[in-house]
Amino acid sequence: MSPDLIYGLAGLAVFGIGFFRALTLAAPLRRVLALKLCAVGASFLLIVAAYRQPPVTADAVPHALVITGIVVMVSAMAVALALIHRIAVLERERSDG
Amino acid sequence: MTGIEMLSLALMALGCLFFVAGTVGMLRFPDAVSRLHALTKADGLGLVLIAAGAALAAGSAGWALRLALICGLVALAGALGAHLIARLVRTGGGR
Amino acid sequence: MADLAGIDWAVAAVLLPLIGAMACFAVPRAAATIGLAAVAVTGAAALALGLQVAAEGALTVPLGGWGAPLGIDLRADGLSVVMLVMTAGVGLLVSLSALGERDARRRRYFWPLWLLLLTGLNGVYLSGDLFNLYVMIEVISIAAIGLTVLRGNLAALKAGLEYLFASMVGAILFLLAVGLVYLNYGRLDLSGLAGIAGAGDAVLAAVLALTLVGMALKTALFPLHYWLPAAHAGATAPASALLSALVVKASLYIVLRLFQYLVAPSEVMVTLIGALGATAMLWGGIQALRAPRLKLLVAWSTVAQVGLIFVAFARAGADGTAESWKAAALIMLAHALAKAAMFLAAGRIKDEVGHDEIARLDRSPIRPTLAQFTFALAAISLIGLPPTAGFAGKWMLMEGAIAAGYWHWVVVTLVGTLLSVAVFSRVLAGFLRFDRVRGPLGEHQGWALADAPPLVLALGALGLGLIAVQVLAFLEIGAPLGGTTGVWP
Amino acid sequence: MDAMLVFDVALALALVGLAWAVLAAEDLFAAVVLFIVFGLMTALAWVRLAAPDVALAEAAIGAGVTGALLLATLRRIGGAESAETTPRPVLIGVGALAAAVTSGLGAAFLAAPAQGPGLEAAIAANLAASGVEHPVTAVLLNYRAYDTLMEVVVLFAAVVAVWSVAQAPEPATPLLGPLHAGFARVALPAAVVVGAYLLWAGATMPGGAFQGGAVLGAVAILALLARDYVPAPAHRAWARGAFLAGTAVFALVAAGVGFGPRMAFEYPPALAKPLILLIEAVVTLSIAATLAALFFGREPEPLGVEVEARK
Repeated sequence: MSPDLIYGLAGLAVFGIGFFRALTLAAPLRRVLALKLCAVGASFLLIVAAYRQPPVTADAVPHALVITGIVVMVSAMAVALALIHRIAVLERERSDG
Repeated sequence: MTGIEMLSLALMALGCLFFVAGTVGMLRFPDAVSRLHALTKADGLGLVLIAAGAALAAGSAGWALRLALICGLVALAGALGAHLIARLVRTGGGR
Repeated sequence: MADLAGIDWAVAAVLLPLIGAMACFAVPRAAATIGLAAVAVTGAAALALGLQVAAEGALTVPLGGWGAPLGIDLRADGLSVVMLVMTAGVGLLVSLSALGERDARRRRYFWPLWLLLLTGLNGVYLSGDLFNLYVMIEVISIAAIGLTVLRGNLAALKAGLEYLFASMVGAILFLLAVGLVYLNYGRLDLSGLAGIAGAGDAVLAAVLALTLVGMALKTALFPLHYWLPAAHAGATAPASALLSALVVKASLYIVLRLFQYLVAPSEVMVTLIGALGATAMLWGGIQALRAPRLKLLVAWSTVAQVGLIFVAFARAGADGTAESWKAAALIMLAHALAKAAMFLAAGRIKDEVGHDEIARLDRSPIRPTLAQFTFALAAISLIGLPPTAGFAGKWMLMEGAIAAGYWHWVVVTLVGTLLSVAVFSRVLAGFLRFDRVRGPLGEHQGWALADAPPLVLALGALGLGLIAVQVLAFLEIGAPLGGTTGVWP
Repeated sequence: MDAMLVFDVALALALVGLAWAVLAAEDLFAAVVLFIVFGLMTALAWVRLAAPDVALAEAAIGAGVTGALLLATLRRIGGAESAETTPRPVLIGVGALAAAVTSGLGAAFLAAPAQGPGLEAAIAANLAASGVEHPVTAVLLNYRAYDTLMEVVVLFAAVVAVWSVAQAPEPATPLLGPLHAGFARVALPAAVVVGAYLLWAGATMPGGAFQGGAVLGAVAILALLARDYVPAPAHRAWARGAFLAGTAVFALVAAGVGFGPRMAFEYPPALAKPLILLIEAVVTLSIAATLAALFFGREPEPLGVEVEARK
C-alpha cells in the first residue's frame, strides 16, 4: 500500500461517480458539477503517474498538464454557466409572456 | 526528538482537538446560531494553535510571519462569514 | 527547421489566426476586415507550408528547441497539409459569405470566435503531442460552442449547451487516455509512442477505446450523434457551414492519427467502427428523409456522412488500414467542401424565400436559382456521382472493400448512397416544380453576390474529383503508416 | 509511515463520499458548498502526492473561483431546476456502463507499472538551461510553453464566448453590509500581496502565474461583490486589453525569439529568465482579469438594454 495506489483508486471512483451522474442528472447545473468531478477524477491518474516514493522528487510534467487541465475546465464551466443563465432568463421571459 | 519539536507537536495536537470539538459542535448543536458559535470559536483557536506549532517546526521568522498573515486573513474571513450567516438567520432567510 | 525565408510556416499557421482573433476582439469595429485578412494570410501560410512539405518531405518543428519527449514537436506531413489547406480554402469562402451579416452583435463576435476556431483546427492538424491535442480540441470546442449559440435564441442556446456537455465528456475521456499513456510510457509525443507501443498491448486498446468514444462524441458518430442536428441546424448559416464542414473533421483526424501512430486497430474494433458507421449512415439518411426543414436535413446528412467516413476506415479490415485512411481522408475532404457549400446555399435559400420548410419550398414565387443550383451541385458530390471528390472517395472505399473481399461494406455503402439520393431528391424536386406558383417576372432576382462563395465551394468539390490522384499522392508524403501502392492507380 | 497511510485511506474515502454527496444533495446550494469542500480535500490529497503546485491551483481555481462562479449562477437563476427524473432502466443501464468503464480503468491502472517511466531525468538535466529553478514552472513556461499559451487562449476564448451570449442587466442585489465593505478594505491589499507573492515564488518553489492569477482574480471578484469596482461601458477597452495582454505578450515573445537559427519559444539563454518573468507577470494579470470577467458574466455595456427594448 502506498499513497499513489490509494489515491489512484479513489480518483477512479470519483470519476465513475461523476460519469454516472453526468449521464443521468437532468438539471444542467448538477451536470456541470458532475463533469467537474469527472475531470478531477481523471486528473488523479496523471498526478499518480507523477508520484515517486518520497526521497525521489515527483515528475513535473504531469503536474503542469493537470494545472492546464484545471484552467481549461474552469473555462468550459464558465461558458456552460453563462449558457445556463441565459437559457433560464429566456425561459422566464417566455413563461411571463 | 528535541524540546521544540515536542512543543510544536503538542500545540498541533491541541489545535486538532479544538477542530474536532468545533466540528462535533456543528453537527450536534440544534440551531444555526449556536452551530456558528461552536465553529467560529473553536476553529479559530484550533487554527492559531496549529499555526503556532507549524511556525515552531518551520523554525524561521519568515515562515512564522507568513503563518501569522494566514491566521489574520482566516480570522477576518471567518468573522465576515459568520456575520453574513447570522444576518441571514436573523432576516429569516436561513435554512 | 526554419526555412529559407526565415519564417516557420507551421508556427505561423497557428499564431497568425490567433493574432487575428486578438486584433478582432480588440477592435470590434474593424473585425470583418481584420478577420478576412487574417484568414487569407493564414491560408497563405498553409500553402507555403504545403510547398515546403512537397519539396522537402514531412517536417518536424521542435518548439523551444527541446525536442520530444521533453518539449512539444509540431509535425507537418502530407495529411496535415491537406487538412490545413482544406481548412484555409473552406474557411476563406465561408468568411466571404459571412461579410453580409447585418446583426451587430453577431458580426462583432463571429470573427474572434471563428479565428480562435481556426487557431485550434490548425493546431490539431500540426500537433505531434497527445496532451497538446487535448488543449487544441478544447480551444476548438469553446470557439465552436460560441459559434453555435451566436444566433442567441432559446433553441440555439439549448442545442449549444447539449453540445458543450457532449464535448466536455469527450474531452474528459481523452484526458483519461492521456493519463493512461503517461502512466505506462512516461511520454506523450506521438512519434516516440509509435516506437514504444507493442501491438497486442491491452493498455493501448483501452487508450484507443477511450479516445474513440471521446472523439465519437465530438464528431457525432452514431449513437453519440444526438446533439448534432439541433446544434448544426440552429446556428447561423456561416457558423453551420464551419461546424459541419470543419469542426467535425478535427476529431476524425485525431482518431486517424492515433491509428497511425499508436496502434493499428484490431479486427474486432475495425468491424465495430464500421458497424457504427453503417448504422449512422442508415439512421442519418432516414432522419434526413423525415426532416421538415432544409437546414435540419443538411445537418442529418452530416450524421450520415460521418458514418460513411467511419465505414471508409473499416472498409478493408485491420489488414487494410495502411490504405483505408486515405479513402477516409478523401471523403473528409469532399464532405468539407460540399457540406460548407450546402449549408451556405441553404442559408441563402432561407434568406430569399423567408423560410426553409421543405414541403413549402415549391410554393414560393421567389426562386433563388443560383443557390438552388449550388445546392444541387453539392448534393451530387455528397451522393458521390462522378466526377466529384465524393465519387473519388466512395470509389476508393468500394474498390478497397472488394479487393479485401468485404462485400458487406459495399452493400452498406450502396444502400447509403441510395438513401442520400432519396434525401436530396426530396429537396431538388421542390426546386424543380417551379410552376406551382409563378411570381411576376422580374420580382425575383434569381441570384446575388452572396451566392458566389457557396458556388465556388460546390465547384471546388466537383473539381477536386479531377485531381484526386494528385491529392492521394500528396497524402502519402511522410505518412507514418507507409505509402504502399494501393488499389488506386 | 503507517499513521500517514491511515490518513491517506481516510482522505481517499472522504473524497469518494464527498463526490457522492455533492451529486446526491437535495439542495443545489448545499451541493455547491459540498463541491467546494471536495475541491479543498482534493488539494490536500494532491499535497500528499507531492504535487503542491497543482494543489494550489486546484484550491484557488478548481474550488475557489469555480465555486464563486457556481454560487453566482445559482443566485442568478434562482435555483430553478427542471423536474425531470431519469427513468429507472436508464439509471441501471448507465450505472452498469459507468461501473464497467471504471472497473476497466481500475484494472488498467493496477496493471500499469508503479513509479513508472517519466521525464523527471530530462527535466532535471535541462533545468539549468530553462531559466527558472522550479521544475513545474520550467515545464509550464519553457519545455511545454506552447501548451500553456494555448491554455491562456482557452481562457480568452471563454471570455469571448461568454460575452457573445448577450445578457440582460441583472436585478440589483442588496449590498452585503458594512462589515463586508470593511473586510474588503483590509483583505484586498492583503490578497494582492499574496497573489504577487505566489507569482514571484513560482520561479523557485511551488506557485506561479496561474495560482497568483487566481488569487488576484479572487481580489477582483471580491471588489465586484463589495461594489468597490463597478464595470462601466467606458472600461471595455481596458478590459479587452487586460484579457489580451497575456496571450499577446506570450505569443509575440514566442514568435519573436523564433527567427534565425532559433525555434519559436526558444528563448536565448541569457534572456530566458527575464522573458519568462515578463510573460508570467503579464499572464498573471490577464488570468486575474479574465477570471473576474467570467464571474461578472457579461459585457459591461448597454447591450442588455437593447435586448430589453427588442421584446
